[in-house]
Amino acid sequence: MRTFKVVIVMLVIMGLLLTAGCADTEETTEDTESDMIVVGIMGPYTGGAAEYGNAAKDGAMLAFNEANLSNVEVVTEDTKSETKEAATAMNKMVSVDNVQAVVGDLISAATLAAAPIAEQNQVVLISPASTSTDVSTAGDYIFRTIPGDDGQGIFAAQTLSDAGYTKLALLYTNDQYGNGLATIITDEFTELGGEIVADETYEAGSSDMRTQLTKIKDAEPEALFIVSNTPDSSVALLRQVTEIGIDADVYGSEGLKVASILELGDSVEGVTITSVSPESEEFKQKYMEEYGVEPPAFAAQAYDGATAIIMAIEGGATTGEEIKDALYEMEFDGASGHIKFDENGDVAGGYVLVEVQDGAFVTLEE
Amino acid sequence: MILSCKDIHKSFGGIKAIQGCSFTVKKNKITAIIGPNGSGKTTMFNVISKLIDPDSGTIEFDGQDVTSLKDYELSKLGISRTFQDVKLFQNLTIREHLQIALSDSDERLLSNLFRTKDVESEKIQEVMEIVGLDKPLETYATDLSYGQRKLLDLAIGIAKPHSLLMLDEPVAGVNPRLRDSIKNILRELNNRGESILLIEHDMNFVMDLVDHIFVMDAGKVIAEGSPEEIQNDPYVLAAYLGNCGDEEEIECWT
Amino acid sequence: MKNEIKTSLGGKTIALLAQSIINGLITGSIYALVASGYSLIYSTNNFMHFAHGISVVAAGYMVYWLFSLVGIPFYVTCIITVILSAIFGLAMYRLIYLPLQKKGASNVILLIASIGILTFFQNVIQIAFGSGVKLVGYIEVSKGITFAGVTMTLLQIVILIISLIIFILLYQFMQKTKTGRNMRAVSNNSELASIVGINHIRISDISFLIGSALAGVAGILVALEQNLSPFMGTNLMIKGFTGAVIGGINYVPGSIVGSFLLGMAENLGILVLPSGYKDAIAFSMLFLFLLFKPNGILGKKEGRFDK
Amino acid sequence: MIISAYQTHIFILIFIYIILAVSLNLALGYTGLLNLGHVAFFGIGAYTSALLAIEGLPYIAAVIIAGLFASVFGYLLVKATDKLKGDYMAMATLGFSFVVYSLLLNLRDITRGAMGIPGIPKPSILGLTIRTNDQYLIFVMAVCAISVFIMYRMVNSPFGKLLEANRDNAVNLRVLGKNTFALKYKAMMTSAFFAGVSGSLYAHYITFIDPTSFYIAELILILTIVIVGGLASIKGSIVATIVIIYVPEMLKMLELPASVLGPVRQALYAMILIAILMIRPRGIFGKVDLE
Repeated sequence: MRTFKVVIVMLVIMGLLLTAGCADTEETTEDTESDMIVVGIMGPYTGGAAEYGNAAKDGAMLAFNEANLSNVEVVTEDTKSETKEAATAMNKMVSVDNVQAVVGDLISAATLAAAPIAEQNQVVLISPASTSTDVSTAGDYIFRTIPGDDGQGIFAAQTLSDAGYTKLALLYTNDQYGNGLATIITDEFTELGGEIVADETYEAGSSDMRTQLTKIKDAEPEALFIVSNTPDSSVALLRQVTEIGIDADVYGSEGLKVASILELGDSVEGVTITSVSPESEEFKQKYMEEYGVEPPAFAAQAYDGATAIIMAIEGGATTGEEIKDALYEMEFDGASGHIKFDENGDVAGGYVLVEVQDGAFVTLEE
Repeated sequence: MILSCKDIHKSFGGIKAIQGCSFTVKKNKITAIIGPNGSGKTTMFNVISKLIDPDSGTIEFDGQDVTSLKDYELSKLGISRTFQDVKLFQNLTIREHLQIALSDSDERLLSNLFRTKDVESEKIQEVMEIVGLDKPLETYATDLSYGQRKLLDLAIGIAKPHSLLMLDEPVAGVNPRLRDSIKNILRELNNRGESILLIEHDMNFVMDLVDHIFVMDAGKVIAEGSPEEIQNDPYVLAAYLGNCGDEEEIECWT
Repeated sequence: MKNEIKTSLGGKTIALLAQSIINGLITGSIYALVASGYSLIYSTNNFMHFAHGISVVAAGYMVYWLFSLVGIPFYVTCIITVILSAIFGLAMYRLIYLPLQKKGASNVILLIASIGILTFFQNVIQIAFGSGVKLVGYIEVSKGITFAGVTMTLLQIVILIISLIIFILLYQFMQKTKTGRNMRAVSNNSELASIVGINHIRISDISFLIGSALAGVAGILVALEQNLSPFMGTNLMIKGFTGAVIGGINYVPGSIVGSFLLGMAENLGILVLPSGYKDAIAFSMLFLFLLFKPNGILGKKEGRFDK
Repeated sequence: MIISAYQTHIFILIFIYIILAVSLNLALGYTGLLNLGHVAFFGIGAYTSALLAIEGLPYIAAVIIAGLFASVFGYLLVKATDKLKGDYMAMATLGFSFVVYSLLLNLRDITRGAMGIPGIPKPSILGLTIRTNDQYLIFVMAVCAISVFIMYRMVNSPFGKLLEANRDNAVNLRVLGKNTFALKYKAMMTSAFFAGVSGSLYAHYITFIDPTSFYIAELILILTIVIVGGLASIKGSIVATIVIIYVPEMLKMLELPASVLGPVRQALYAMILIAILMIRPRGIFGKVDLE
């Protein structure tokens, strides 16, 4: 008997919540009747990757504010870098807000969790930062404005090899991004005749890598390549590189390009980052005007993702499907470089080297 | 002979709680262990019911060496015991307590999934009448008074299938009226043929109840015999009662 | 030249080993600062105060705010921070834990409440200071001092010395003062302690005050040695907790020893194993210690049922 | 379908977490095992089922093996921690969660480590493939109903009373001739089995898993559900699952400036949690206390 009561209580509560939910959807359907196209932005705004998440959100918002389309409404969702939260946020935006396209998520795991939902509901998902090779094959509606790990990995290996290094040490975060990129660099660099003399990892978000660095120092590499995607770890480890006294030249991936590391002052001078092609001067100006800081990593990519959606809408697309079709057709020079989506929704992207000079990120000319 | 302990030793760290304790309990008799606090009575009880493993010595129950058995295995062989500080199952009802005591099949997970629970009600009624606990069966243990809990604990001990009933200070802290009725219950049980072993430090309570007494001190049995023999044993009197002055000799043990 | 200095030692060099031991000591001292306050609070209150991690983070941000933003002299900042941390800890006890205890909440409930507090303040800090990494910048980052092949920064030496001084003071306090003895009495046997007239709430007050003041010191040193982000509290707490358990969570000197041991084990362990196993080493130690030596290295015997 | 896809998604999560919470309550609330390793069973179930299904095993087999595999770990955990007192058992099982997480992360050959497992197939039962979320909702609802019913019968059976007796006073129960170790491992294995099943449901629903899905955040979530609902109350766990999963979603309906939206919501959530505990320190339907 008590089970029965429990079930009844449960159903009543669910019924109530259900009506609340339906009321919400009705409202949004009214919105669509008035020709509003809803676009979402999602990413980690709390948790270890929040700094990147907020940068990407700012970048995308910049594009929407500029375009100022009367028929576009923007909603944001926090995904805390968690896969379940990403799936929930995606579902919420799809059915409550009735979005047609979303800029997000950053972490590959979150993008991969949200992708099936976007795909099934015919909603475009453009990630500004997920570089996992798995994202390429996640579906027709899944795009990204950042080239995949293979692109950056090959570029990094090539650069290091061209610079004449033969002994390379790798230090990377033990997550999807770090492992993915490290594997490709290792393969490529050994193919080019180099040797990986140290292969060390650390937990994302940890701030003590001294022994990893000690092992690296002991291996006497000519260059050290760092893959990091949480700012606190980036700062901590660059600092410890100096403190431990590693003589090797320090290189790093995209994730190191975050304003916080500049606060380390002299010790990060000369750190070289393999960055996807730099944001255009124009974008840099706009971003600095709006937010008062240099655009951090992924801001330009998010801006371009948003721009691509805006262009599709301006071209008359109103549904996710139409936006998707428009995206495969379009080609433009965005803030992060030339954007043309291939059949996987990936961009080719160009890479450049960015060096820290006099406390600022300076793009090196090819 | 239902129970016999031979040369039990047990120490905790440096403290020797039991040092070579031996005694036997006869069938259909009430046997008491008396002795001052700290003499090792309760430790001995815990050793017999295997809550504590002895360092050395053997325990025989019903002619079988049970020294190496686990506590619950021994209990299944037919030892039932109560505790001095009654700790029941706070969140269970009287009925559930007695069902647990009576049932021998409730440990099976799958076969119990769809069983209705009300099977032992006759036996439950019977035990409740024996101990004279006049409370609705659905009362939770937390809602009972101390005396009622003592009775429920006794009822559980009786309900559990057993051939030896071990009671750890059954009347500690209860009022005189309840004390008398517990004494009567024990007599009644003995008349039905129960073998009972009890710990008590109140000599008056055991003198006209039990058949045989063991006196323990400092982890050893120092004397044994019928109540009369113990009362008149000069060794016991001299060594223990004598120390306490002339009056209130027995009370000083409490 | 370099190759001459190196002496082979199972494929590793002595310099590498020595440096790793030093790394272990530095890591251990940070863990120990977190663990000592944590286990002080645990020993007298017997519940897991996971919000201790946020006391450390809050102290770090306080330094950042007072010193880097407001511009109060550094030593004054430190004093204010330690005092405010102590008050912060006391407030948590008085406003959250004590009312819950008075309503008969069990220790598990208090654990959940402490996680709630941790989450709340993490987010408040993020709202106030943003999600970015903050550096206090009191000390310029530079290459450490190399001595006999081992590199250490001045700050790290200072941290080690400060931790040692604090641990000695703490030990003296626990052993020599009346309050300290009362605290030990409560942690040994709280029932008996209340029978002999020790006021449990007062002892808890003091343990939260001192424990959180220690968190304040830890926060200052973490802010100087590493950097600040709103979400670092969880990580610090997990490692501090692990160190405390290994050494004996109920006994402050034990938890300090355990933390150093943990720091050493992590750093020496990854000389042999791939560095991805760093956390795995810590957690396996935690698990194995609880199974086979639940009272830790120095803790009092109480983790297991007596048999 | 009459409900929106978002509602469907939330309901699916709720049903999955009901199984998870009720099964934790079985060990924690009813049996008195302070188990903070439940999230590890959840993860073991998810990984086992996902990997087997990708290998081509039928879904039914995968989910059952996932449950059984988790319950083997349940047995080992009880066996290992049997002699530990409450708090220490809590810490040891917390350590177990951490160890399992580290293993999922580092056994790359089996689990793909941090890369996670994408493209987990949707379940297919007796030739019927579950494609849409609406179908999945019906499926999890059925599994949830069966699981909760079994656990409900269990705690109300004579066996269940023994579990509660064990929580209240294990020594007393042993002198009544009950093998408390057997009781504990049976309870823990059942608990772990259902945690494994819910892990499988989770993996095949989200279709992507990685080790971070089975770490502290998740552990805190399920522990919170059980505590807020009340120990030894299945009803409490069900209601609390709905509340705890719904509150953050409700907070999403708040109009907040985008710059502080994440942290403000989480701070509010933490406040609501503390408030519930302050008002009802034993949880919404809890009567029972652990030592």
